[in-house]
Amino acid sequence: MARIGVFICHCGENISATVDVAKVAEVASKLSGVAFSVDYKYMCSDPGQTLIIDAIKKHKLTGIVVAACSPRMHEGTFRKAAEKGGINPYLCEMANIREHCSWVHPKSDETTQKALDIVRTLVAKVKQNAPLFPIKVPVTKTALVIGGGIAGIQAALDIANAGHQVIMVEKQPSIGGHMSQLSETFPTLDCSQCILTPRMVEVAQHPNIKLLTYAEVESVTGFIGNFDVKVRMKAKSVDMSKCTGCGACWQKCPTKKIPDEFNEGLSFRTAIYTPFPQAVPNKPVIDRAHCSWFVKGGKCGLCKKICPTGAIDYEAQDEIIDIKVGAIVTATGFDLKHADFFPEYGYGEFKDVIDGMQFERLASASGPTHGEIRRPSDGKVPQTIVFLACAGSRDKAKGIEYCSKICCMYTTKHAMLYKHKNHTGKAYIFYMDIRAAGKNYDEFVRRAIEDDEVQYIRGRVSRIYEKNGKLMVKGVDTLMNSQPVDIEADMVVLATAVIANKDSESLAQKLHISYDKHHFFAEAHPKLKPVETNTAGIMLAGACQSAKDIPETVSQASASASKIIGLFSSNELTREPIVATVNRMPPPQFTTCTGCLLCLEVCPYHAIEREEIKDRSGNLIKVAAKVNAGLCQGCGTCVAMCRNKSIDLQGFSNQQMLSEVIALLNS
Amino acid sequence: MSDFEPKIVAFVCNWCTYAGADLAGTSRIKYASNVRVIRFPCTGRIDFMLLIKAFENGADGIIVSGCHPNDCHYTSGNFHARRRWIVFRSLLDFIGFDTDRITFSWVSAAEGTKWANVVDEVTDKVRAKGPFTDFKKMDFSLFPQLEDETITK
Amino acid sequence: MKQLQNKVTELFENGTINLMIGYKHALTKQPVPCFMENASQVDQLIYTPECKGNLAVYLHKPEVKQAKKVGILANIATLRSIVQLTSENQLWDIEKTIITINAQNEVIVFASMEEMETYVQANFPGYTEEDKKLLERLEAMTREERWQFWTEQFSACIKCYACRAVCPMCYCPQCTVECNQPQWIKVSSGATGNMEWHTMRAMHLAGRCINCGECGRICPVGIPVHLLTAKMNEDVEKEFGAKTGFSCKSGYAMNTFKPGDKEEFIK
Amino acid sequence: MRIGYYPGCSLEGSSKEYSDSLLAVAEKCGITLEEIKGWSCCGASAAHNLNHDLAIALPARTLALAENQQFAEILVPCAACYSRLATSKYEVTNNDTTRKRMESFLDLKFKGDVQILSVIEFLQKYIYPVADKYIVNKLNQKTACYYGCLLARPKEISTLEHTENPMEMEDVMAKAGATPIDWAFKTECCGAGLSVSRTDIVAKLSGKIIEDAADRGADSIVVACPMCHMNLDMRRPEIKKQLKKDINIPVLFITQALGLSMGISADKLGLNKHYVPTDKVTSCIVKKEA
Repeated sequence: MARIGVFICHCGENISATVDVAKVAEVASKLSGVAFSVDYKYMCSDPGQTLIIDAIKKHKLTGIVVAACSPRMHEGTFRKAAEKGGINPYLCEMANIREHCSWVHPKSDETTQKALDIVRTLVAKVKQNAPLFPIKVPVTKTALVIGGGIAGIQAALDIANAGHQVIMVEKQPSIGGHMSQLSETFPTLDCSQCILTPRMVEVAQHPNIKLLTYAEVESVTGFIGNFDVKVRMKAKSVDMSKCTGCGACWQKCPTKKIPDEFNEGLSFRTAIYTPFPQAVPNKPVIDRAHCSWFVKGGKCGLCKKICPTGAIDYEAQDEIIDIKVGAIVTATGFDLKHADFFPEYGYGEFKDVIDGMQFERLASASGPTHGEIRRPSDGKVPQTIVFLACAGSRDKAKGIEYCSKICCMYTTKHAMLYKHKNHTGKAYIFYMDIRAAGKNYDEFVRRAIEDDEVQYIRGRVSRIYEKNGKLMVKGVDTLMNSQPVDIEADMVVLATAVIANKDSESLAQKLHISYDKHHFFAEAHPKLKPVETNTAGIMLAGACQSAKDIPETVSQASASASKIIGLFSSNELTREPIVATVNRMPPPQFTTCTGCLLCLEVCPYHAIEREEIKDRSGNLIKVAAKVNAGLCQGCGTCVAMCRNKSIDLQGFSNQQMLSEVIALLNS
Repeated sequence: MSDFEPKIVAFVCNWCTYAGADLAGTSRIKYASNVRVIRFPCTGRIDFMLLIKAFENGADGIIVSGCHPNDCHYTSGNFHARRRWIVFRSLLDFIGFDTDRITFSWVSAAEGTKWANVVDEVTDKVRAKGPFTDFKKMDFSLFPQLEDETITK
Repeated sequence: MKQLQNKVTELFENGTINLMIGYKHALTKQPVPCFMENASQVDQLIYTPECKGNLAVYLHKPEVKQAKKVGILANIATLRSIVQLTSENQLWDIEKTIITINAQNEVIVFASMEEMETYVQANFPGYTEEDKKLLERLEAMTREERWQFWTEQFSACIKCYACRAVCPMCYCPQCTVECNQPQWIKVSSGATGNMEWHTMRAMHLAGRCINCGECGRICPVGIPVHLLTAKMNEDVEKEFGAKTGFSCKSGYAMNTFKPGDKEEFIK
Repeated sequence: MRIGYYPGCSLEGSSKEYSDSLLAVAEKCGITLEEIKGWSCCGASAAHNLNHDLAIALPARTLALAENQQFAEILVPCAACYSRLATSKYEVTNNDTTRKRMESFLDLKFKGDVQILSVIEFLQKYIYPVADKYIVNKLNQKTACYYGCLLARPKEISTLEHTENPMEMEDVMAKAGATPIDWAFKTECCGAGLSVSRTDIVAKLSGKIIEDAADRGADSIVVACPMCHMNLDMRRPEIKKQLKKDINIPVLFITQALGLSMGISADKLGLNKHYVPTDKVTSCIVKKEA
């Protein structure tokens, strides 16, 4: 038999001014199952809480209802008091007679009646409450960082410096990502590689970081604190333990005409290669798609002959390794919209129409022109460059409605770098709006306009065509009465849209995280959970979530790292026990669950799994749903959808909710 | 019948509408005292059977309210709920149930005023309709000799 | 008929099946379900346009499951049921050999689920004229008239649950109506409780019912309960573009959503 | 399959040769075009500047008639008419309120299931696949394919692959044995709507088009719009004044060019109706090698 205690709070006069609290206490004492009822001035005060604790002990209460303010305010307080009184904290419910009653209705019998109804409803609920215990999940204190660009590097270093293990997976032969390709960075114009490469080396040398390059995530199972990840180590064809990185192999490799990805196709590389001189690790891999040994079936073999340490291994195979991690940072970066997207701009057809990343390589001291801005077609220094600050972005007709965010700033930087190198040259920028909101950003743009005399033209370009050896840029100047503008240019740079990586969708599916219609990964909440994903334990960093510049990327990476460091700060993860459960019963029934598994789809957290029940000889005899308490967030959508009530939600069970409805309407 | 005061039961989610009703309280916005709130974690948790049970137990009107689309604390519970309500409401209408007695709304944690307005409007609407007796009449339709007054008092 | 019997005999003899579910003539000449365990019983097997019963309901029975290798003579409704049940992860534990007779009176033994799915999609049935008329008639009524209509209907219900027993989609080992912790619906028959039962049944079948109409046909007191599920299906298809019993992989309309789902009643 | 034919006003008057050549090519390929009974003006160039309802209602009327006459597809060769009809269909099928309004104005029901074909889509779908059978001549010249501003725009209604750089006319002309050139002005405006009121603007805009085609060595310009044709062909004296040079590239309708490749006579195709002499075009033609 339930022995419920009811505690009516006056809240000073906040409640007692409109509700007859004494009457509520009196009527409540007569409710079935109520063993004790009292009203008091301030239940949340120390004496108030002591009153509750003593009453629980003295009257051997099995549950309590505190009729006071909103549970969103003091549920925690009174649950702790209940625990101190010696009962399970989840046997305490709050009846909200302040926000929902005394504050919104005048002093009257109706208001007192409403308070009574609320109390009766919660008494009915608490009688059905079961003791609940926080869920403990063990935590593997190793983080997986997917992607070795600046986002991944920052997150990895932060986590590793906090003393935890990190495994970094990078699909390219070297870490560094897009930032390693950049020339100078806005708004300070400091050299990108100068600030990045020390960080790359730090990652490689950090005792807590294990670096897996030329590797990709194959599959992810498990849940927060306990992920099992399979990683594909692509065959490098070079034994990393033997290779010294002397470079003899790639200097002698006869296959020399492969467009160099690092230089965005503006130069060539060999089939055995390191992507760039400062690569980490600075050891080559063989690009099997181009190497004659693989393409022509055993021809050549020069690198093997020449290698002084015998590190070349043509027989190497892809390898799958298993790792266990407790949390994951997804930092897979972005891509740029390419080639045939702009037939009207002649991209891909006119050699001197290039994209922003190609310009970075031209402007970079380590690039194909050693930092001199020379046009790709004939190597001449262009006298007029036109920059298109919005090429594809913010254009519904092109299917990309969003702003790529970084283009305004890097285009300004490009124009500035060009002007610094060619004082007599002319630089024009076509733009839609100048979006320079950031520390020292607008000042940077003003400098380009005022000091470096970059010509900004507000308007879009309809077509680029070649005429008499010049690139004719046809645009409009919307600030000059929409006059058509025709510019004869030597080179055109398109700030093409930032887009999600082409394999982001498949990675999202492996990780069970959501993504938006443009395939950028989705954060758990746009304002309050901007680095978490919907899957607990998986964080986002950098441009894989949305277009971002370096400072923003680094901030988010550090934020992700701090979330993970927080998670790793204890050996176990404690979670609220407000979770769904699938009922279990003795064989042969096992459960009333039909195993239709229609609930798998409904769960926003992928917390419901297929469970196979087998007999002693291992034969599958039943399939049922199973809730992973580590992932469940307790929304209860599956509960309302389950046809035969096989799933229930602890804390908001069917029995509790129906009891509330019935008690509320039957005095 | 003029002094009839309807019983309104509100099924609300914890994160938006419950918080919105809290805000109405902290802002001291006055509204009809006919409403009684039952708190759910999410509109996705609200079983359609509970609505029927409420009417069976004497509710005259029901409010179902949660987070606006795209604002769900659990991302998509309200979207699932919306689908459920679309078919449920159509089914009720098909069996001739007066769906005007159920009001669905989105009330965010910032919309204390909207909450008060929804409660007032629903209370007025249901008060004008009079008590809900369809279920009771239905049960007694097995015994046609009983007159209506004996049932509804 | 001979062709069908020969085919089934062959299936028994080459060990493809050890149980066949089909139809036979009852004494009244009505087709009724029959279960054959060996080739010697095959001569009673018939197939006529009157064979409307949905045999998929038997695929859940433990006796059938024990047989493991099961042949089933399926009309289009049965085929749709099998598709829907497969999408609900239900028939994984039996080996099914599915046989149907097409419009040209040819016997088809489906080689794979995909093949059956293609056949179902090509021969996808609409609502019967009779049901369409009834639905229209009900929709044309005023709300009060509809309430009156269904009140009378539900009052007659004796809660025998024949509608549940005959439905291939009602396969829960324990139905909510039997759930007593808490008890959602009163055990005894009473109009409100009956109404709750039928409303719940319709909701649970929304987006899953394959419109075979068996529940309405079987009702001993003649309540057209199949109209409730038919109405639900009409809604689900109209509002969410989902077809039931159409594809083994197509999802369930009620466990998914679109951010742009349209309604006009949420304020 | 019955294809409805909507000539529109231009093809009945100033651009009769467009209609003649189109019908001749269709006939050659065994395709019958059936004129929509009771069609009316599409309202182009004027209505949409004055009255939005009227601009939707005029084409909607024709669409409803086509539906009633049970055409699954209708061919609308004039680019301006095409744009108006397609726009009207888009508005009416995507907006219930508009549809209801139009139905009440016109007292006609509207399902919105008639497919509207521009001349390019028609050639692509019906002529291109069978053309090899009927083509006997090789045009043997460099030609600039000119789309104008309406055929590929706006994105919402256009079915061409690239709004800003369509290639569909080039495919057809290559089949006819011409060499399509790559040029810069294929989707620029000719000044159509101002043809009568502001010939100076027309001369400037059309002048650039003609000049670029000439600079890139085109022997002919091929168009698919009566307005474009008029401006590029008839306004040469004004263009000459503007450019301060005389450019005499002939301008053909794509159907005329195709007709020539099919061996249809220049007279039947109405080549004699042009201002700029077309000898340059016909003189290049050679017999197709077997």
